[in-house]
Amino acid sequence: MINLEVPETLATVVSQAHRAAAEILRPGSRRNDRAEHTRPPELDVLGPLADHLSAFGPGGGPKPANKAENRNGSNLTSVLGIMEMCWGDAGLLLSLPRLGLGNAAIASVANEEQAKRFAGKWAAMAITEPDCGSDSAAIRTTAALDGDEYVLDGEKIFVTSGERADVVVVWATLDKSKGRAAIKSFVVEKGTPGFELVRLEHKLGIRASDTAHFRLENVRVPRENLLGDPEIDVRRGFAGVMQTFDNTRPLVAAMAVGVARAALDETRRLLTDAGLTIDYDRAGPRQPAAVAAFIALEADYEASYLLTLEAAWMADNARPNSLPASMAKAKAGRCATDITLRCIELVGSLGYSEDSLLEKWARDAKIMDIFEGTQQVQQLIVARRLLGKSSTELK
Amino acid sequence: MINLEVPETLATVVSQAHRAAAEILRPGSRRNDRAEHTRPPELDVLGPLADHLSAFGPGGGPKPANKAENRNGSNLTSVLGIMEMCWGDAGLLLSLPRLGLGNAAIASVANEEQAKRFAGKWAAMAITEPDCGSDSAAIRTTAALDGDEYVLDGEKIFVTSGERADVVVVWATLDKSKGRAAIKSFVVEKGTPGFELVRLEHKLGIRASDTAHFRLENVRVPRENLLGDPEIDVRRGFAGVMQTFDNTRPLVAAMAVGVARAALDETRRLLTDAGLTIDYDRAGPRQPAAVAAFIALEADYEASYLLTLEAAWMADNARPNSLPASMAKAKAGRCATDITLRCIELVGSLGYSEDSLLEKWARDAKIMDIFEGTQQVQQLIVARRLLGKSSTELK
Amino acid sequence: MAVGTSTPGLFDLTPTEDQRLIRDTAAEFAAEQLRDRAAEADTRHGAPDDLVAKSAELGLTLLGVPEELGGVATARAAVTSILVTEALATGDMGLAVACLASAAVSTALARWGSGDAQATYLPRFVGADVPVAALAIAEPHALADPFEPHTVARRAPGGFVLDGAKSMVVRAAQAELFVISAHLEGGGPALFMVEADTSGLTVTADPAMGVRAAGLGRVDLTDVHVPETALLGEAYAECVRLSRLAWCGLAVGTAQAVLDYVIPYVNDRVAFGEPVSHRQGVAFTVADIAIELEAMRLATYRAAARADAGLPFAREAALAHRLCAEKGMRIGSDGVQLLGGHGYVREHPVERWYRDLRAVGVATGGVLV
Amino acid sequence: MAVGTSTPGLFDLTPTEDQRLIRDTAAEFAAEQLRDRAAEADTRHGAPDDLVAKSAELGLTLLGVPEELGGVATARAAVTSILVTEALATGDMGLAVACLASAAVSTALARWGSGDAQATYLPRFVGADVPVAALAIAEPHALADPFEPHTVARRAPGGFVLDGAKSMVVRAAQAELFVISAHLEGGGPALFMVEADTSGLTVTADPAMGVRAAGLGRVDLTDVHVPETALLGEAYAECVRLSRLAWCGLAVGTAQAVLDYVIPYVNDRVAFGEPVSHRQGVAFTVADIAIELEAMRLATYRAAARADAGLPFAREAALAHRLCAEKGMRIGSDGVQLLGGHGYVREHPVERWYRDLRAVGVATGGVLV
Repeated sequence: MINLEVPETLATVVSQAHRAAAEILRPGSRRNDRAEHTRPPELDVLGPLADHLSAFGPGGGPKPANKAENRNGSNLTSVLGIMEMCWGDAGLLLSLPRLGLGNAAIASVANEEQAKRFAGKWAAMAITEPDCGSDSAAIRTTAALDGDEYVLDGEKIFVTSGERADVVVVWATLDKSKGRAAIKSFVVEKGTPGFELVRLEHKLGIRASDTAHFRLENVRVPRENLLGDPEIDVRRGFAGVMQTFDNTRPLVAAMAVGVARAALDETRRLLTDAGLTIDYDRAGPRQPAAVAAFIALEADYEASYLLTLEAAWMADNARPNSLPASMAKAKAGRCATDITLRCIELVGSLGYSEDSLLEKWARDAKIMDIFEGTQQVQQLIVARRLLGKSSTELK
Repeated sequence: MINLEVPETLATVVSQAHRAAAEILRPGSRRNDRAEHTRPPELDVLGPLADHLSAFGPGGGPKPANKAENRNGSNLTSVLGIMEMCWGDAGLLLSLPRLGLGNAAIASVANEEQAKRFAGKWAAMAITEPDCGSDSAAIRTTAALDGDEYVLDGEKIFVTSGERADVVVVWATLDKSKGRAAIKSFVVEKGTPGFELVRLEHKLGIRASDTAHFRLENVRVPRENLLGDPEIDVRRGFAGVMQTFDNTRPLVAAMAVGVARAALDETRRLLTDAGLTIDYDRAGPRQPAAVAAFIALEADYEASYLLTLEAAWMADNARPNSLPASMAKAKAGRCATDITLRCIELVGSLGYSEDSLLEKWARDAKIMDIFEGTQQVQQLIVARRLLGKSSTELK
Repeated sequence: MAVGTSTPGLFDLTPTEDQRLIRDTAAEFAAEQLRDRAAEADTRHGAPDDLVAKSAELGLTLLGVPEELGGVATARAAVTSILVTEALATGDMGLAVACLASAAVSTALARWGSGDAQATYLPRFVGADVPVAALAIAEPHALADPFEPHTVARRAPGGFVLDGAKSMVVRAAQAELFVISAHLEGGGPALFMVEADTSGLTVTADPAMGVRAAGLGRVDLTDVHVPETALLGEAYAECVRLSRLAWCGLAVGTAQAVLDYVIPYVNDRVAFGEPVSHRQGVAFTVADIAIELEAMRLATYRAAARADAGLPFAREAALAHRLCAEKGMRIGSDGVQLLGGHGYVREHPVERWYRDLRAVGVATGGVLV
Repeated sequence: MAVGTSTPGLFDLTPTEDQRLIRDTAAEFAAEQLRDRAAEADTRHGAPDDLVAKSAELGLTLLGVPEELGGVATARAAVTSILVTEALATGDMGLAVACLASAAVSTALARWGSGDAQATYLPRFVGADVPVAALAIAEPHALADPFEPHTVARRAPGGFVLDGAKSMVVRAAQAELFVISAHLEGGGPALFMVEADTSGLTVTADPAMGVRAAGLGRVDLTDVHVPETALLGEAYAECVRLSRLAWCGLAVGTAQAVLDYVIPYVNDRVAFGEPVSHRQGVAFTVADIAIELEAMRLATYRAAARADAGLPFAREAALAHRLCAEKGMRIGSDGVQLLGGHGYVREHPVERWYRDLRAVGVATGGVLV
């Protein structure tokens, strides 16, 4: 039966996440934003919470026993939890120990031995290189088998939590001539000789989260640190990696939704304090411009929110969700930027000042439309599916 | 000295055009919209006016004697006149005798003998074919020299004023293998054997204007009816034809501006009658939503209007205006659609009814973003110029 | 916005078996009957009677009427009605509105009518020969607000006297019965049943930009007397919300038609040696249509499901309506744009969808879920 | 909108020789001095004094001051000021605002100051050692409207008493003199000169999202006494319009910087074997930046030229401001998007332009043309 409300069964998790967001994440938002590259003190408290949340992570939890049965499982729980946490602070959410993208990758493609060996490690993910953005097939970092070890050489940028994580999952190619199929991911322990932190980035937003730039020179890792299948299978080699993205896109969409809601909640408070009433029934040309604008922004929020829930719900019910995942990411990514920027304008100079968090959210939001596949990448994925086109036809 | 006002020297022409629009074009708008495919009775009155206007047509009038001297010439006059006329009725403006696109083409590329021979003829333009839209290089209509005549074969659609005009300027290729350079334009007199009107289109808007679909079977025209150079010059063959577009794009932009202004004027009247005040200084979040929306639409109107004047002014001053012409067409085309559609929504059901012309203008406006190069074609032209890309690099 | 409100039920996007059945039947009717006859009905400014009669066989007027009153509803049926409305609109919005007009009145009667009114009127709506009827809320003046109708109802001996004018009244010329909104003096806005042959009521054709197959008309009321029982119960705001939601359903169905039409078109159409769908400008437009459409649909379903569950839904209905009006219109405009010049001529239905989709931002009344 | 208002002059987009000269000088200063020092000033939340001093050598404070008062203006100089403002902003918006702050006050004094006020203050502004000064209009409360300041001025013996707070005050900590807007009891909004060391006036740093190099601060006024001569003449609305126009100039210059930066970037950046500029998604974004930018510029010039010609310009200033606030912000956002992840880090200036361009929609005061 069609119902788009959060079920009672998840209410507790959601309200716990909201409480953590309100009581732990939000209060330090401005401090952590100003103290870029300083480890947020909240991380110590958040470690245990993160471990609790990771039990609900995407791909985690039991699978549906019966295909016909409707499930509200770990994916839905994750996106709801993330929305609340990012309502608190997106930078801190991204810094949560052991909830890194690398952990998602390990969860998706590690074998049993690896899963056990890396359990409890905080894993960052290193994909992007100075000269490759969305084009992961252009990866130049190489991995060469030498005895029982792979030797990695290359350069990686935009590694979220790269400094704070215990290990980094590094994408590298076994053979540049074989394209995407030859790209594998390798777990590199921090402190491995030749694995050098070049710098931390100064960023527009999400400054509580560290973003690292690494150089790999003759970095040797045990051959058992290659995640998944070491063979180059041209037919399906890349599938495992892309699978990770199908799982993580709804999470990023959820982050965007959380930030957008933070801005809307604060703007609503300021508008109503200033004497305006948000009357949904009377929405029309005679109401104050700020109210009409607010409702239009809230409509885009609602769209982003529901697309995100849909993508997670489909994953919970073992339906292919690549299309809705990209739809959610595309819509939520662009709307979070629009909404947070417009909220500042509605409020005025007060919203532009560091006295308010509105300006921070407009800086944080912009990354949601960029990382884990830009707006353009999501549009390509959606368009290719709808039009039945390959990546060589629709580039 | 920077000044973006209409000069006194053109005030008379503009006010004449406005009077004609208000007294002749506008009153019959609804009648002509309903009576699609019927010759609007206004055309008889408008013939002489059109001849008067054509003296000011693009490319017409004296050239600047001195490059440094600032000129407000025939191009500026044309766009200002067209804005007023389309404020009256865009469909009728498009139906003005002897002001067809074909006339513009003849004015641009005809030799002296041709100019004389076709003087006073109303010339439509036939470019598009059932399987070619923006891609004029894909033209399949052929022209083969046979003795002193060219033999034309093919099919042409979207010929504005095709039924009412005296002659049709038909684009055809002398040699399909030679691409754009082999495309030439031929003047075909109505009544030439084999030149058959297949049908008139039923359209979303601009219904006062007839849009014809022709078939050409073994149509023989004198070889002197080929406009311009009969040689296939691969280096510059297409330039003459494209030149026509540089001249006509600002005119279409002006049409869009005129329709948009009609909608804004009417909406302003309705809003103020309903008790709202358009206060430009107090534009802000507390004013009524309809006023804020109106001012936002008017800003887009102002943008379209000024870009159009700029493109015309540059042509008057013999500066390359392909970039501003496409900018004006892109902006005015999309804004006219947005503005007219939004005006209906601001006004409500009254604006949706045939009792108001607002709904008609939203139908008329849409063609402005399509003909003479769609929005996408204009964006391509602008982007290629800015980025320094060829049409094979940026497709 | 506090933490999302919870309900006992799980999040679920699956219609019930019954809903699927009636939706599929409606979709079939739309594809087989409505689509082909849409162009002619648009030109004629009216729906063919036989088509509306055939649509009645789908049981449209029963959907919002409880079993005990002769209908089929076992509970509130906004979701079911939305699914049916959406399915019909994939065929044609104007014809869908014509087919659904009487159901708006039967639903209003069943929900808010007095026992007397239900006894008088409902039997015919649940019978074999459904009367033509229309829910009239919109008004023909600028900036009309459904919550401040200019049409007024004064109390008079034995009932009320109505004066004013209504616009966008569906099948106005054929209707036997109207449900009309008016400002009740000393109260607020309210709904009144008015029979078409009541003295002082006149109907004029009022063709509009789109939804022309619905045969829109204007109803003028001059000193129109109606009895006490003409007043429908206290649910004005709910009626406006549910009517706006019905327009959302129409927008979703029509936008779906646009998407389904443009996909093969841009794949088939070749320019510069390739299908035009190989260009990002075209492909991204198609992607955005699909994204906004899916969001319109989800927002509409959410509001309807909340209405059915008895939860507050003013916010959700307003947000769904904002999305459907704005993005729906953009989808209509992009549909034409994707076809270029071909989109501008009646040979293809996209020009009609452009005209129809503008209605969503201006219409209230006519349809109801 | 009747037929366009006519003026004797011809339509012309060519600056005068004098305008071209000063604009080019400003552009050179922007390219050679401002751009390189922008990132550090942004981080430090303040402009280097030497840089501001150097900018004074351009004669910025003379532009709006007539020759007879020691300036260079032979007529109203809104267009000239816009050209200079735009040119400086191509270097950096925050530093441009810092450099232009004192000029806003000298222009206000020259235009609306009494003879007394001009005699007291202007000589230093047209001298070698220009004092730091700021025009303060914005206020730190939600939905602030410059035409309804919450700061109030009461008449008191010998002058006025001011109470309230001002936000986004440029170089607030260094300023010696403020021109402050307040609601004059029994009148409307008005401007008052207040010296920084007046008792009851306190300054707090108030860093914001962007224009950080301008050293924005908050000024609180508690029972601040100023003399009769502190009141500037009757031109409040004009001042607000001309300040908004100055922000338009800043937006145009900054947006131009974005365009000039992204074009080589997207041409150089290779993905999937080709420059990313070969993709319509990228190329059309660049095209739209250029189109909207050109329109922002023309609308700003038109309003400024009308102001100089003594024509009404409230409408044109409002439309230019709407364009510059909205499209300017979109250009800032698209600039970051075109660089992808690289746009999000401070290595490239686009993230700063994103932050700066949001100011245009919220700021009034600080700059003036």
